[in-house]
Amino acid sequence: MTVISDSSLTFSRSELMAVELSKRLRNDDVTVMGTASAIPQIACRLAQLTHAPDLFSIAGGTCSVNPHLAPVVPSCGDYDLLRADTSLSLNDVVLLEGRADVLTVFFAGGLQIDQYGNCNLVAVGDYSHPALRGPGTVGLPFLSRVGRVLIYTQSHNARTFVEHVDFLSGPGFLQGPSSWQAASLPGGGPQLVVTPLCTMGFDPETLRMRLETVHPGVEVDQVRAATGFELIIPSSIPVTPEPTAEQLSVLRKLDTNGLLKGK
Amino acid sequence: MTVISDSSLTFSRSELMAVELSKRLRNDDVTVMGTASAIPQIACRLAQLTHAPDLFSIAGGTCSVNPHLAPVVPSCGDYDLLRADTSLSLNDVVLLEGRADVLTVFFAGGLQIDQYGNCNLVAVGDYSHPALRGPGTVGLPFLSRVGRVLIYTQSHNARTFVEHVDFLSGPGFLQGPSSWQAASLPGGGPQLVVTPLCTMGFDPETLRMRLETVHPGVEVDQVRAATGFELIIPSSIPVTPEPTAEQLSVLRKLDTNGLLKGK
Amino acid sequence: MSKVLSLPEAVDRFVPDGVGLVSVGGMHLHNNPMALVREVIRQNRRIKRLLTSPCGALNAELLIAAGLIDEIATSYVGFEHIGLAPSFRRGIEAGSLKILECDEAYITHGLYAGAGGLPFVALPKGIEFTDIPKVNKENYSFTTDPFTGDEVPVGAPLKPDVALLHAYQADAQGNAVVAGAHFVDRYMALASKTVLLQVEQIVSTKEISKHPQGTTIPGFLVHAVIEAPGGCYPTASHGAYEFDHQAIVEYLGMAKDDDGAKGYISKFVTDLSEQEYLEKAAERLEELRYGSGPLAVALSDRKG
Amino acid sequence: MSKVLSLPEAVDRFVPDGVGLVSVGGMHLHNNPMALVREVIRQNRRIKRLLTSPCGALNAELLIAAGLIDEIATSYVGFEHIGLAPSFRRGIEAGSLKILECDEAYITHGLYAGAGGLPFVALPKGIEFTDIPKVNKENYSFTTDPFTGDEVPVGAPLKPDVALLHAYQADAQGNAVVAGAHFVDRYMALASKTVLLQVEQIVSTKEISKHPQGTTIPGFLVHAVIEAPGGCYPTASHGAYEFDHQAIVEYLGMAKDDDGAKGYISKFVTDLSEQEYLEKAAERLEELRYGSGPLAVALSDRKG
Repeated sequence: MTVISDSSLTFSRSELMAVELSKRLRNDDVTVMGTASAIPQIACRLAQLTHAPDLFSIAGGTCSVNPHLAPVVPSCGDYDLLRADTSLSLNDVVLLEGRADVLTVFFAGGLQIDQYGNCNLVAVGDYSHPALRGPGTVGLPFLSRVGRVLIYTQSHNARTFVEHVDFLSGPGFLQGPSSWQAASLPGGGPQLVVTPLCTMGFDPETLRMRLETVHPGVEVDQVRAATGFELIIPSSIPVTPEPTAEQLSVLRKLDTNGLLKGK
Repeated sequence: MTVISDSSLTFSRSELMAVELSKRLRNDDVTVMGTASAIPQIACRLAQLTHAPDLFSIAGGTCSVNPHLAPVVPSCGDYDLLRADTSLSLNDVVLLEGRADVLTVFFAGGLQIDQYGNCNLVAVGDYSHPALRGPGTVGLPFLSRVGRVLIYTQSHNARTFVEHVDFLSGPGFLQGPSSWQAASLPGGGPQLVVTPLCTMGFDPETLRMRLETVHPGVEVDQVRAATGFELIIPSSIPVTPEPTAEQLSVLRKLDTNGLLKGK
Repeated sequence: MSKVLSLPEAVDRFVPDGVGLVSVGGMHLHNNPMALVREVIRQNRRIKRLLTSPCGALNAELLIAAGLIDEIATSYVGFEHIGLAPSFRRGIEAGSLKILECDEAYITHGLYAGAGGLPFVALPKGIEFTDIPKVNKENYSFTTDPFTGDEVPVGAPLKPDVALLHAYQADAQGNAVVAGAHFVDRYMALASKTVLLQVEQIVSTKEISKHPQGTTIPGFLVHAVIEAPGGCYPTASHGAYEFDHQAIVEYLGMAKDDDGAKGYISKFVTDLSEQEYLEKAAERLEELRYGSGPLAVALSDRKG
Repeated sequence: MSKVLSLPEAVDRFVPDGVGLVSVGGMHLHNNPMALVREVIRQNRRIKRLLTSPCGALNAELLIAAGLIDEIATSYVGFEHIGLAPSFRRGIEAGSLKILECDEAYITHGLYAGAGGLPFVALPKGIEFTDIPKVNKENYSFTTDPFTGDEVPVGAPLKPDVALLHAYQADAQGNAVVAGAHFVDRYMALASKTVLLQVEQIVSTKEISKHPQGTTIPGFLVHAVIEAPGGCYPTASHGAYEFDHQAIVEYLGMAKDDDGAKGYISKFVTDLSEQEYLEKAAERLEELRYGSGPLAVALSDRKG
């Protein structure tokens, strides 16, 4: 249990991650999330209840839109998620995932994430004889089409953040600027990476990952050491703002199951 | 009002047509019908209530399966048709229409029908400057895929039954045996044509239309004169059996709106 | 953020004169978004191309009668058991209306492709034995099936600029309940850039979310919600009222030539506001309203 | 004609040993047709290829643990927030399980193509920038978009020989109600040659037709109806009961190696009849049953 408590507020790293994701959401966004999505689910509900009341959010398993659920549940396929504004079918959502003009935000992750934000949920090592077989890519190829990709992971270490993914299952900025431009994909690519240590963005020139903020109590060197590629580190790195009392209060009313608590 | 009444039974030509179609339906059939389908709708219900209780029948507009409706309604898109065993979506039915292994019977018709059972619902005359613009083909291209095509029309004259359709919008046996074999279509092609004058089948060798029965009170020469191509006429032509008292009784309980009455 | 607009505002804002591809919902005499159609006529907005569901009816016919359509993509326009569509028929016979000849499967799969960003859709075997792909090379073509090496027919994706649709209920955000058959309306909503939705009734989000499984059009697809009770008349509104057979017969009687059709348009559309039109129809609408029979009970959870 | 069969009869008749492509319904820990899966294991029927929904879980994992699967076509097998699927993972790492790597969009559109007799399906731009088409040339390929001249990615149609599915209710003819999320189960039913349907409850046709808009699987697609109350356990059955987190954790605890997984199979599947298994689970099932909260009320028309 890693609780950050260097202020009057006390919050978990997962709660901070949800708040950071939430802050990146806009009032006109339509977001989709997939498997095991407690953090983005809470981020979306938090945004709806604070600065983005008109945001639409799709739970990728049941495909319900704007589930009303509190407490938030860990499985994206839960029957209770059908208590919602609208029900789509999985087929509908897959259709919409073909369209960058409709869905604006997808929450992604990976067993491996590389410096260009490419994700791998398939296999670590040689594909034919993998050292670690992942669960599979589900909808990650859709990353290439959606408006903005927000990446989150609860593992910030050099096994997850690698120079090159062993298997590209969710396209980020591909092999960098020239390949990204040549592909002329409809999506805007990855915009943010949130981990238990920090938030990272992408340098507009090189499209490589760049440190943006370190979470309270985390050192820049700690992030550098936990990252398996050369992270761009600007000279001045602010500390990630702590969640406000209001954000924490709203979040905890949603998370009475304590999915994010103490993690 | 053309009522056939040369026996103790009195029935309309449309009622006889519905009964004749009904007799061609089997207990394991899955039938589909489209626009303005009172006759096939009643044929299917009649079959279900007599010799084919397990037959499934899809109303092509609402896409409900086995509508319970009595009285039968003239529009295939009617809200009341949703009172049924199952509801499919139009998209589901269009998908199934891609599959000859699932849907076994389609009821077809045309502004023009040629000797090979090809149908035309699009245009009579030159396509660019048609003498008569038809409503359009809707699902008729599906004729090439469905198990058995049953054609019905309330117009038996030389404008409807033509040597060649001016526009092929619903494939029958195409240009005859060699083109039909070369096409190797999944469907079984047209099997029956029912009109107010007679029933016709197709000669297995030439795939051309062949007179099967003439309705009570109709002369063979009358059929010949009303047909715009050389109809195959076997030496002996039976008279179409009159509907039984049971058939008429069931039919009229379904058709209390009198859609088939007196036509 | 409320998307509720008045009928004139919605059309004025989202249906520019000379708009590209407009899809109009409903099928046969059911769920035609006639309030929107009438308002497009009142505002005299020309439409380059009109796309119908597999079976268009009064929705397409009136726009053609008003002289607003350059070209129509359809697989059927007519009045089912009641008769042919006179203005559609005359327009094509006279050459004043162009047509992109389609079939039902292509319209349905083409909207699926448009909805999903699929570059095109491969079609089931059969259409190549008809004359349809020969006369519509813009929507139909052929390519190689790389799995078998066969040449197969394919259809272009359908991506309307604007969809004119009807639903039973919606909330102010555009989350909507389709009460009866969905026809291809939901796919039109998914495939179109801009969606105008007329509804019998606007209800609260709380009310609409009581039946999440019946609420199948999400608000984020919808740009304008127009409360138009009776707005499908004289066609049927599933869950609300039947179509008016005698009103269709009256139209067909008047529209026997172009002047007659224009006379109908003046008398029933342009000379009246939508409210005045519906006031005249009010008595018939009451007669056509669904009662409380078995279906009304079975589907009562769809009602307001 | 009744299609009702006992669980052993249905599997014996319709799942021959060495069957080609079997699709198994449900997604994540929801609506997995576990009674059918357990019976396939009891009868030791080898499956050449197993196709999951975009997210397989215990449905695929147990068949793999039992050593019955040669090759799996999937875009995910796992236990979501609870953990990875140990037998799936070990099988692929060891090379004993072959995989046709898929993504969610292909599985969904591929079933659509299979359902509709489409020769193949063109896929939205993007998949070609992943490594997936490189390692699965059987399901993914490229062809020319004749409308633009571009080379585009395409997927082969998915046409399972047999589908193993769960629904909430069915009548004896196989007309079935899916109570909650449909996932891709309906498309599996549409695309598969033979459909085996396990349900919580068999009801009369009269009962099922009270809710025609909720009855979305038509009987003509279904070959066997098996009454299996509790038959999704330990996964959830939408409308009936939640998944059993602790039972999944127990499986993951036992399945840390092949012997442990086999031990689980013996203890919970092959050493017991389905009835004996469910008798042991009865108490847990009662605890997991949905109460009468707002959703239960909202969806009450889906219940028996």
